[in-house]
Parts: sequence; structure tokens; C-alpha cells
Amino acid sequence: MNGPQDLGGMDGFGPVMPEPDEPVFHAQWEKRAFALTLAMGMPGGWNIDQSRFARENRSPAEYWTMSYYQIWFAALEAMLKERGLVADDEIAAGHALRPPKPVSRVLSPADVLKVLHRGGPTERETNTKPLFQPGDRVRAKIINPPTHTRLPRYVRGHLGVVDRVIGFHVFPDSNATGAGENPQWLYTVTFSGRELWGSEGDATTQVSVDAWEPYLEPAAPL
Amino acid sequence: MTELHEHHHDHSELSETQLRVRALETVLTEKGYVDPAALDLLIETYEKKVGPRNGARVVARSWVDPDYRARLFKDATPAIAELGYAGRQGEHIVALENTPKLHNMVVCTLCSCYPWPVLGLPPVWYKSAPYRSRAVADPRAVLKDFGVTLPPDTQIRVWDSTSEIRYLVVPMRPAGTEGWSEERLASLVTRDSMIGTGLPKSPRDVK
Amino acid sequence: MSHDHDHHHGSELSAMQLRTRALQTILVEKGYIEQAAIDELIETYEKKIGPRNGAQVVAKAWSDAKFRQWLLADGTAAIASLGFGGRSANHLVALENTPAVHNMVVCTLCSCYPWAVLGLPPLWYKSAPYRSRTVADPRGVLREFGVELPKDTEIRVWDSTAELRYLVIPMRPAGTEGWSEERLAELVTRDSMIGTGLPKSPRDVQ
Amino acid sequence: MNGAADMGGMHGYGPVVREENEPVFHADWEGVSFALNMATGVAKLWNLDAFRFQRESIPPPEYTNLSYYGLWTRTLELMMLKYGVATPEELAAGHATSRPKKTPRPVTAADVAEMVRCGSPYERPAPAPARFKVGDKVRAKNMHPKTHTRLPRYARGRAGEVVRIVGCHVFPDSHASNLGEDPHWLYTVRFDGRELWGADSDPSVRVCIEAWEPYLEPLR
Repeated sequence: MNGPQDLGGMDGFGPVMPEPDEPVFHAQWEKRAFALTLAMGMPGGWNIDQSRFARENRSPAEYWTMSYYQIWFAALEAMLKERGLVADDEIAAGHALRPPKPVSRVLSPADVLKVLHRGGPTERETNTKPLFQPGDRVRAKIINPPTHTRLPRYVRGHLGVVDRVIGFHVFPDSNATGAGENPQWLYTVTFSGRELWGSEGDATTQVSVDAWEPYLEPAAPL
Repeated sequence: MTELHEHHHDHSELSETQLRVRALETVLTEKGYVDPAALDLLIETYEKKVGPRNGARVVARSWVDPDYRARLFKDATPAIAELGYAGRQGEHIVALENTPKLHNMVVCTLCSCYPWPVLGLPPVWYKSAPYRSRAVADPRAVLKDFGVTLPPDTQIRVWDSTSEIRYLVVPMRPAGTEGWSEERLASLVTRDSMIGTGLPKSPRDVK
Repeated sequence: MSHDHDHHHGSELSAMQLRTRALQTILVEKGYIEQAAIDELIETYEKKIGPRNGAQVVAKAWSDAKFRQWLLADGTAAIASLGFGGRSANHLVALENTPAVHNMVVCTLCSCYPWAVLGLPPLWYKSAPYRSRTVADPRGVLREFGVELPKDTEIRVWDSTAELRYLVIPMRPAGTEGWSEERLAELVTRDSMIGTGLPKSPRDVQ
Repeated sequence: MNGAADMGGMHGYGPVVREENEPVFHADWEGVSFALNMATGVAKLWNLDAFRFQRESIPPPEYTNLSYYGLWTRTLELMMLKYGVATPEELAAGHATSRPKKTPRPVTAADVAEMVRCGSPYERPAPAPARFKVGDKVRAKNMHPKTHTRLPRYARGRAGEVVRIVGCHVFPDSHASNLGEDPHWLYTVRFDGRELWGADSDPSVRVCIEAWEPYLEPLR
């Protein structure tokens, strides 16, 4: 979606303000919101692309004024409610008012480190061949899906060069809507700054994105 | 610009969120979906154990051990796992080599992707709208916000983390560190130098 | 989706009231503006100029073929002949709806609108949902206005990026043969002149 | 600039919400905010494009959370500060505590009536013949100025067709930065919806924008 998360190339947000000696968390509740989000991944049964969509799928006015963990927490609430695991009246009461729904698994303290160490690899087996090779010129397609996509607006319609064939990876555009992993070939595609930002742009800048095959179309070689 | 800006989101909002987070945690615990001890362990892990010191060890090793360096740039995920770092938000890591001609910089314009196993959780600025909006369009100006000025002919390559690939910048080894131990070298490697918004400390900065 | 992030518009209103009054006081005290000028502006756009002007233009275009031709060729001159023009209509373009083409007007960048014929724009016209979606999904927006057009009708969206202002001339409803201009004008809604609505049907009036 | 004002094609703002029998102003102060902005325009304290540039420069979190006339009032405050019409202290006090260096001729009710009647035409004599003619295929340039522009992001880099030569008009990109009126030829350019939004989008949609000559290049 062309939502508030798609920030690349926007103006007006002001300078970057690094905080000296920044703590990992800025408040007690941030720690809990972070840990709850990680811990609920297992019983909640959602995937990372669904979490991302839940975070970005809100009004820009709201997204741009919320802090980072406020956005995480709002997405967690939305996903819990969507799946009927928790209801508004329960959050208001601060107590469970209904028996739990059966869930596949709960994260036990003993499993935490194992689960973190394993992570969630997104590479999948395939016997297909990638359509593009390093050095190929490609154009990022003009697409504007209202659902989750990882092709930023600022590269759409622009010409780039395939830098690297990364592998065969879960396709977020499908995975986010619950349409399955639908894995696709994934590439690193590099664009010159001038191609993206116009002839006034800095000639020494290049920008690389990771792009799945359905985002790309072949372009004529130079 | 903001002296008249009255539309602020004051601290009452924070305490509201705080109460709401606590309420949700209670409900989820009562329903048996989460174990509070697991939450404590998750927090402790990312607050105390996993952080940029991990990445600094990787970089320092690559500075002293050419074989390791070659493995790191060929396939970073197993090379980093040799030092015991792996897992969540680092399932597929790519190491980016800074050279006198090329400076790499990492951003996630769409959310906040960041190589957790080597750098820990990202700082607020990395996740902020100013960084996410400007890093791809005007990286030199962003570098200036960090006090970094590169030669005008250095190529800057920005990596927008749009997939599950995570990027680790390997900065150039500072001059004047010949013969230093890996451990001592690691003390020069800052978090920002591994994101590309900073450079390593100079030997003068550490005694 | 939950929207817990309340923006306390009540408190914004009273703060804005104070801030706006402060600006007014300062500008009048410094002698930049006379209070009477402020009152005149509010009176003009609150009471005098509104979509009835545009409705008159459309009704005339429906009943006078020569005027219609003139309006489509030079909107600014044609509306001036009815006494409309000036602010926000110095360059007026009339857009003709036909069975094949439906026109719709938006200003994605701010809130440009043909004041002289329609008055000041409604909130929805200036809102982010209308500004963001009309250029990309005009049929979806039309649906929210209860308007469903044939699939093969071309939808032409006009994004008012310059000082041109657009007035949509909707199609004359059937069953209005022989009606007077005045009676026809009653059928012309504001939304039908923006392109988010259609004129009333003869059944809707009396 | 690619600010919050450039909304065309964004998602997430929700449905269009209409209000039955909407009043022209929802509170007295809205009418005042409106009138002050018109009157300061008549007083020529600044030009309209400079005003728009200031309004869209408001940081997106603030821009998107202000009401419509709240945004106008906020912009007016910033313009008054920037152009030395008031000091921060005066805005806070709500009163003038200093006099303008040159006594202004105040905007009167008669000036206002004149403005409503005559408006402010933007057409200017052409310094050169128009480069494009109706029917020409053109591409909107891919440009991202940090200052004011009226070329929306969604049209940049896309190919369209000139459907009207409007005339030679004040160029907002220059005017907003107080670089003079710098008039340029203005065209209406029509784009196919699929060119803007992709092959899968509604084939019956066309979008027209007005584009000044410096926004356009011939389609090769």
C-alpha cells in the first residue's frame, strides 16, 4: 500500500536526531510491548508480513504521530482482536473475561533462546531458474496495490541493474494477505541516484533494493 | 518553527499506552498465551546480551584474518555464525565492504529492518521518518547530520532493506592500528560505522 | 482497525480560536487590514457566493445552445456574462459530461476550487481521503457518493495543479423538455458540478 | 517538495466522509482565518505560491493532524513571522507591541469587494513561442525539488499527451521562492490511468494535470 510507511524520498520530516547514549528501550512499557509482540508470534500464528501490514495499515495522520513501539503495540492489538484472541472489553477491564481459544503453542522461557537463534528463514527450495542474471537491466514495474508490498514508490517505473541473485524467497505481497508463501526469485537491484531523483541528483549516489521477480520487467540493454 | 505548535502529544498519552500495555499483558497471561518469564528473558536478551559488540567482533576479525574476511564477503550468514551470532532478523546477512572509493549505508524506508544478531535493536533515529525519508534521496546530507563528510568523488551506495536480507557494513580499518589485537580493534568499531552513518573511532580516541 | 489515537479536536478548536483572534488583532492594530474588510470577506463567501451561481451557468448551458458553445470554448468569458468571475475563476474551464465521458475535479496538492461559481469547497473536497484517492481510484470514490457509472464510460479526472478552475457541466436529465432555466437550475447539485454526483431527477423536485 | 500535501495516490486515509448540510464555516474563527488569509493576500504581504510553500513545509505529522482552517491559521502565523509582520512575542500576547516601519495602507472592504470581483489573473505575455502543441506526446520530468512545485509525484516520469495549451502563466516553482514570476507556457496534459497506476488498474480512467513547460520533455 502507498501508506505512511513508504517514506523514501519524502520531505518535511526535519533532520535526523541521533540521541547520545540511547538506551535500548525508553520506557518500561516499551520493553513489555516488544516482548509481547515477539512472544505472541507463536500462539498468534501470524507471519512477519502480516505484522508489517498491520503496522502500516493506518492513517498517515496517526502513523506519523505515534512512537515506534506505539505502532507495534497498536498492530499487536489489531491482530489479536482480528483473530478473536482478545476483545476490547478485556483490555478495558485489564482481565480475561472469556476462556482462551486453543492455540498451537505458547513460548516457554526454556524455548526463548532456541527460537531466537533459529529465527525465521525465508529462503525456499525450488527447481525453477531465475529469469534475470547479474548485469541484466530491469525496470521496476509500476504497481500500486492497496495491500502490502515491499516495492517502494520511489523506485517504481525506474531502470536498474541486477546486482545479485539472492535466492528463492517467500513473497511478502502474498504472505501478508494470507494467500500463502508463494516464493519467488529475489534480486538485489541497483539504481543510480539520478535515475531515481532526476538530473539534479547527486551523481555519486546509488540505491539498492531487494526486489522479487514479480516486481521486475526486462529492460533493453544499453 | 514550533514555538506556537500547540498540537502536542503530551505525556498523558504515554501513561495511557503504559496502562494499556499492562492490561493486555495481564489478559494474555491470564489466558495462558504468554509466559511472563519468557517475556523477561526476551527483554533481557535484547537489552543486555545482543548488541553492537557482536558486530564489532565480526568486523575486527575481518580486519585481522584475510581468510575470515573472504568468507564473510562470500556468505556472511555462516561466517557470522562462526562467532556464535545467528537467528531472528539475521537469517540472511550480507556484509558490505567499504573502500576508499565506495561507502555503504543501510536504511529500511518501509519499516525498520536491521540485523539484530550483530547490532541488537535499532536506535530511534534509524526507525524515524527523517532517516527513512532522506537516506535514499540525499545520503550526503544525512551523513552531515551525523558529522560525517566524505570526499565528493566517493560513491555512496544506499541499501534499502526491502526483503529479509539484512546488511552489515564493514568499515575500513583505521590507519595506525598495525599489530593491534582483535579485541583492541573491536573497541574502535562503533554501531554507526556498521550502519554506514559513522566511521570507526581513530586510534587516538581509545587511549 | 482501532483508532485509539484521539486528536482532541475540541481543544484544538479553542486553541485555534485564540490563535486566529491573536492574528486578527495584530493585523488590524498594525494597520494592515481594516476590520470591515474581514467582515466583508466572511459575509461574501458565507452568504453571497455559492453553488447557486454554478447551477445558473449549467441551466443556461442546457437551454441555450449558443451559450453552451461559448461556455465550452471560453468558460471565463461566458460566466462573466452572467456576472460571475474574479477570485478563483480567472481562468475557468467548463467540462462537458457525455454518455461516453464523465469528468471529475480534484486538487491533490491543496484545495483549488472554482469559488466564483461554487463558493468555498466542502470539507470532504479538502480532505486527505478525497485528495489521495480520486486520481487513483475515481470509481471507488464515486461509489462512496452513491454514483455507479457504466463500465465503459471514460472517467476523466482533472487535478487542479495550476490557476485554472474547472466546472463540470453534467448531462441534462431526461424528462425536462420545455423547462425554464430557473426550474432546471433546481436540478443542478453542487456535487454534479464537481463530478462526484449527478443532477437531481425531475421526480426529486416537486 | 515531496511533502504531506502531495497526497495523490496515497492509501490509508480511509473513505471520503461527507457532512449533510455542511455550513461554509464550522466556527467563527474559521471564517476569520479564511478572511485574514484573503486580506493578507490583497495587502501583498506575500504571494499565494509562497503561502502554499509554507503550508506544505509544515512537518507531515502536524500537517495531517490539523483541521483545514487550523492549517491556514498555522501557516499564517509562520508567514507573519517569516516576513516580519509580527514577532513571536506579539503572537503569544495576541497584540501588536511594535509598529510597522512603513505605515501600510490598510485593506478596506472596498479592496476586498474589488478582489472578489476581479481575482488575480495569472496569465502573462509570452517571452517565447510554446514548445509543444496539442497532440504532442510528452513525459513529465522525474524531478524532486526541495522547494515548491505543482507537479504531483504520481505524474513524474510518466508519459502523457498535451490536450490544451492554456497560455503563459506565472511559474509557481520560481514565484514561491520569491524568484519573480518567471512566466512559462502552461499545458493540460492527459495521462492514461494505467500509465500512472499500472497495467492492472481501471482502463477507463484518464487523469489531466496542468503542467508548465519546464515540467515536460518530449517523449522520445
